Amino acid sequence: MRDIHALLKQRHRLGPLEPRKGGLAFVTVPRENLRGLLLELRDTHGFTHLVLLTAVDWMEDGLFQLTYMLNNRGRDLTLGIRVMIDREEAQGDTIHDMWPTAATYQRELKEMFGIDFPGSPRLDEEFILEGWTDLPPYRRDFDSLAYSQQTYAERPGRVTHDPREYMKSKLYPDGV
Amino acid sequence: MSETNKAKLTGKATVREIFETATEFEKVAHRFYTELIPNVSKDIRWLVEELAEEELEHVELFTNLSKNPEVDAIMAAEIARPVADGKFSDCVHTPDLGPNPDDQAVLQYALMRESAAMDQYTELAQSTPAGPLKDAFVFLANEETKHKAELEKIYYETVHSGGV
Amino acid sequence: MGLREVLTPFTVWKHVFDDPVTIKQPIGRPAAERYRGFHQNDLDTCIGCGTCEAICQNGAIDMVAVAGYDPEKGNSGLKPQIDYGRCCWCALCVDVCMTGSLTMSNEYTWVDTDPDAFRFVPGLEEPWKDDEEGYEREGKRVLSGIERIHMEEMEPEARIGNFDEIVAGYSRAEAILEADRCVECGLCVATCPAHMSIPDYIAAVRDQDYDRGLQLLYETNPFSEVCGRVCTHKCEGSCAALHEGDPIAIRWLKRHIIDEVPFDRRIELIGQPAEPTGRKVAIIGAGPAGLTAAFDLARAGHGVVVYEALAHAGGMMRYGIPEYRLPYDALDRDIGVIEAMGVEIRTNCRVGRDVTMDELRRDHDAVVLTIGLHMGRSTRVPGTEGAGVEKAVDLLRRITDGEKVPLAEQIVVIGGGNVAMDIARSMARLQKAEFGKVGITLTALEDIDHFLADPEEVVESREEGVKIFDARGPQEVMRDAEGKVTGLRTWRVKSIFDAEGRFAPAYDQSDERVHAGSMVIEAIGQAADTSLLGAALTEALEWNRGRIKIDTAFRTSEPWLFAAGDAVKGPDVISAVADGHRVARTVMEKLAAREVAQ
Amino acid sequence: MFSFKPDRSQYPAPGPDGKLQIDLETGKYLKLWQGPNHPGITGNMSVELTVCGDEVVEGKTHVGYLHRGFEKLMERRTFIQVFPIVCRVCVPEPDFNEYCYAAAVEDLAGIEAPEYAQWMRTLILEMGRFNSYMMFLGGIGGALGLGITGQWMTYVRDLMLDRFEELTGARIYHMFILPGGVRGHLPEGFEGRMEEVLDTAERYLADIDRVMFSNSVFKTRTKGVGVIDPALFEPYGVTGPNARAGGVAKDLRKDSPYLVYDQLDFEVATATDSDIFARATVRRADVQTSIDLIRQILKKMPKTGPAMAKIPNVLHWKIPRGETYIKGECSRGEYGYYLVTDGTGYPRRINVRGPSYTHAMALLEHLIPGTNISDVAALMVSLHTYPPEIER
Repeated sequence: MRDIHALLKQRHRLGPLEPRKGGLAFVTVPRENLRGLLLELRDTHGFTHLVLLTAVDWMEDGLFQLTYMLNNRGRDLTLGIRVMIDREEAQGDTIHDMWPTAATYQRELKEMFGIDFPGSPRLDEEFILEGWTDLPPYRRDFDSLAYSQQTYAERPGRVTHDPREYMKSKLYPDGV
Repeated sequence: MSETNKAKLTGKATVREIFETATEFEKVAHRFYTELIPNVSKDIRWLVEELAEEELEHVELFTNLSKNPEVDAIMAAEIARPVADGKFSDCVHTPDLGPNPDDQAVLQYALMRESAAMDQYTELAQSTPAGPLKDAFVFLANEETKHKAELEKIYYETVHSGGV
Repeated sequence: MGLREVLTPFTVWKHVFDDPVTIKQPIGRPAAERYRGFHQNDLDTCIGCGTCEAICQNGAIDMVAVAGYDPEKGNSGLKPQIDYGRCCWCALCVDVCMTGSLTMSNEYTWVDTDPDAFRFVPGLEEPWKDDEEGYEREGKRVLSGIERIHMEEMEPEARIGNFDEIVAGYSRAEAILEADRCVECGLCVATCPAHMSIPDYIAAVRDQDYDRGLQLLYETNPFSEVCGRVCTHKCEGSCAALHEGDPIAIRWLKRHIIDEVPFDRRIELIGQPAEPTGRKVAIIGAGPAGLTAAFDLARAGHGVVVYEALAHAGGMMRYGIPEYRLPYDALDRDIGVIEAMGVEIRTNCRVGRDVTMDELRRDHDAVVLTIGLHMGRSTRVPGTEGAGVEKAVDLLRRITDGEKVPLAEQIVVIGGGNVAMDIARSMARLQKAEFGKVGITLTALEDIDHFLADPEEVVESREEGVKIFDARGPQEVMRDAEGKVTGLRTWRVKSIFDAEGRFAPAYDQSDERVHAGSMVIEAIGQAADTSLLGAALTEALEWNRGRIKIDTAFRTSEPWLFAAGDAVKGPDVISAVADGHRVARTVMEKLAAREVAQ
Repeated sequence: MFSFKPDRSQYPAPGPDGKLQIDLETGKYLKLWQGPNHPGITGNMSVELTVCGDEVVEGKTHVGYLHRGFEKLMERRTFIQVFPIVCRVCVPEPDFNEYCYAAAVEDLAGIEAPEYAQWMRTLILEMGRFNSYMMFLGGIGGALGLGITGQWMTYVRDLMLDRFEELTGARIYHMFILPGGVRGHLPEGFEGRMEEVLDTAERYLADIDRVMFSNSVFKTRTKGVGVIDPALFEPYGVTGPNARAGGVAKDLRKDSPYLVYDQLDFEVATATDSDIFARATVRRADVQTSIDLIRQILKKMPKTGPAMAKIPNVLHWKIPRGETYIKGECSRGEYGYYLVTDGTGYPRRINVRGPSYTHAMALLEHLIPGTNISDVAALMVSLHTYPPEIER
């Protein structure tokens, strides 16, 4: 993996290689360099298998991380490629022409995170959710607990006690 | 050698002798504790007051017994003199605990006294013929045993404390 | 397509005569032995720590009160109630259970038309509550740590010749690991006399937020240097972790926090006291109760003067506890913070000699009496009068003052409490320095399992060469013709308490022993020296079985006088701290209500 | 060999770009929903078919019927609290979720599961694979009207569930593979009872060979049908038996050995035709591999040893910032967990990579046009898809 990283580092402005166990490593690349990097990895370095494409919401930093996981089966190498994009104007570049199956991932990212991939087929068709009008639910600012509390009724009659507070109320109610 | 000590050698005593010694034992103790109350510091006065009160009950018990014709009828009878009698009889004398005894001194004296009384009454309870007097000794034996246990607890709490 | 391919499938017609493989009565089919079915809970073992509730990712567990189970030391009395509409049968609650009381039956079929029937407290009346089969975790608890992180201590050989502190204190890495074991149930808080926020300050250690940790400590205790070292740590005796492993080292973690925050930073974090109120309070005795009260009162803006008879503040923390357990500079830091709050401590000022109670009463809005127990008790067995017999508290005080104390090559100590251990180990150090070897015999009424001293004190004493003879009742201090002490004669104690737990020592007089030694030290108990009150005040005050009578708010029968600490309550530093807070609160309520009589 | 030759004489004329202009108003096209409740569908999903005559001209996969937002739920749970819910992502083969999640947590937390646990995990995964194949072999017969295979395979699967029950304490959601190791050891006499199950399984599988794989109807309806051009494997992310049936021996147990697979002897079964029949035979061979592996594991695994590594107190387990991807070869292909941590006590993001995500979406939609309506069920089942791993 280090050899490939050394080779591509300058050309595609790669960040430092972050190796993990086995043949797994992660690297960050600027959005403009993503396409060129993917093409070269796929066509020249045997990373023909798109394992997954997903996003991570770094809400505090105002960023989405797109993770493109590529695999070279022959050398047992897996590379996680990170692209950081602006969270407000969330937009990525479609790669469905390189891997048709990427269209599914991009459709999901649009629906669940609100990340746009202009040009990706059937991007706006409902995928998993039907008639969803709230925030894209996999964004960190969508509160699933609040949603569930608003949407579903709790069964009545439940009450619990914190052991520490309960003991205080029974054994030393005025604090001494 | 006092009369009682002489009699001790015989191994026998009349009920009257025993009865009088016991009555005196309780009276002396009551008087001693009562007189001690003003001489001890207020912080230990509770102890002396409690002891005086207990002894008073016993004095009253003997006073009532002496008026009982059934008891009077056996006064001349002879019974075995208890082994503990010597120690018991010594307690008839007013002790010298000094002008301002502290709690530990009072407790140690009281414990010694209760111990003697317990032994004495326990034996008497066995040797006295059935009747109100025997009942009284049984009662007293139990009382003194309880008192002794109570005093030992107080002793432990008072003296063996604060050792952390 | 060959004929064979058409006919072969028909060979399976052979199964037509097979017995059916289905079960006729699926309801009632017994499940496997370790099947995770409805829960079982041994209610007598369950301590209501709520760890099961904390781990449940479904929110299926509520901690509820159950008739017949009341809160007590180390047990909240609460029991888990499980809502089977939510339970996913993962059994994490079983795995995390601190006592092992919670298990599962292998019962999984149950029909009921009432949905609320499926929400109940396991262990009460389900038909399977005593079934043997069902899921139990294999082996010991693995979801939280069992073993305490080792505390580095000086080896016996290294520590015996000096008074250097023995316990090293945790490093950050060690403290984090130890703090990690805490499950934050909070059962310990009720046990702590000062009700310190134990789980919260342990969390601060985990989070490496020592500033927060220090603030939490000071909310309930201005003596964390002291309590972090010598607290009787009863909290650890109610720790949920002790049921299957070591209790959390709460005391060491407290010390770790205070170790990590420099002195100046402590004062910064606590902040300045409130604006002066103009009210004045006198406190008699600069021990833990008095100084805690002083701290609280000063924080509230009241003027506080503490009168201390001895040369330094600290009371028994300084004059009773040896330096190897509590170095003086650690104590000085705790006191320094209190002084920084504006508390004036007048040392070498004995009330009754240098200033009278009447003067204190006249010059202050309230007087708080926190004089402790500084008078040693004697067994008063024959021979205790005269030279060669000492009282432990007197010796400890003189050692602290740097005096040369009487010493002998062979010493007998009477007593099985911490004071006895303190004097035995202190004298052992002096012997080692003077004679090059230790010669201490310690006798106690109690048998070794019922020693009042902390177990680690017993262990460390033995490590340092103290010979312990337990269950020995002192009968006489033996003296030779010249009156010199030659030893202590003892009888074996057959039993120390009667059936009702009352002190009633029974001796086996045939088992007599003389413990040789030319010095005997008595460490059996202490009393308060109340002579400072004077005859009139002693007479005016109400007493309760030898102690100044106080109410639950630490008021004496005199409206201007309050009392707290060992002299009225006891028995340890942390209790004195708790009392100090309480008496300060009462005084402040009085001051606020302007009820304090001049 | 039959092959489907649609009669396109009555079709509306294609548009200027050569593509079909599907207009339902013309009455020439019909929308047909296969699923979400249909015997010819795998689980709760549906395929929206547009048919012309008996030819399907377009197919769209619809999922979401089971969506519970697992990945989101995991973000709200502590690392230990995620453990009970991961298995629920996949009913027929839940253990891969447990393994991948546990291994991902271990990787980021720097924990090594003990050797015994590694063997036990491998055993559990092979038992799960076996069961998953039981559902496939029953399902593929069912999709073609061969009901008996479903009954037999359900029975054999049930016997294996009995072994799961006695080993893990549960039949379906085992919740046995904890981060740090596994929850327990083999029960007494487990090997013998397992052998009985494997014996029974082999007898029933022999019957399956006769009743299904040697069956002329089955062969006729599956050979040459639903062919996946191996050139599509990479663009469509095809893994597992679907790829192996096309001659590509993709198997992570060999390609990227995990757990104790490097200590086990086995061959990767492949076929060449890449049609429904080939995919079924590859899986049939794979069941045998699993049976052999279970026997091997029970023979080779250590008899004792700790089941769990020392893990931090799970009630406040925090994991430093980092990310990892743990994968394994499940019965349907590459299964993986992408775990991102941010230093708190909760996962920042967990993404479940299930093989059905690519197989049942882009690939299926690509394969469906031009098939006969009656072949759709067999085609779908032959891809062996489990919808929950698509919608999670």
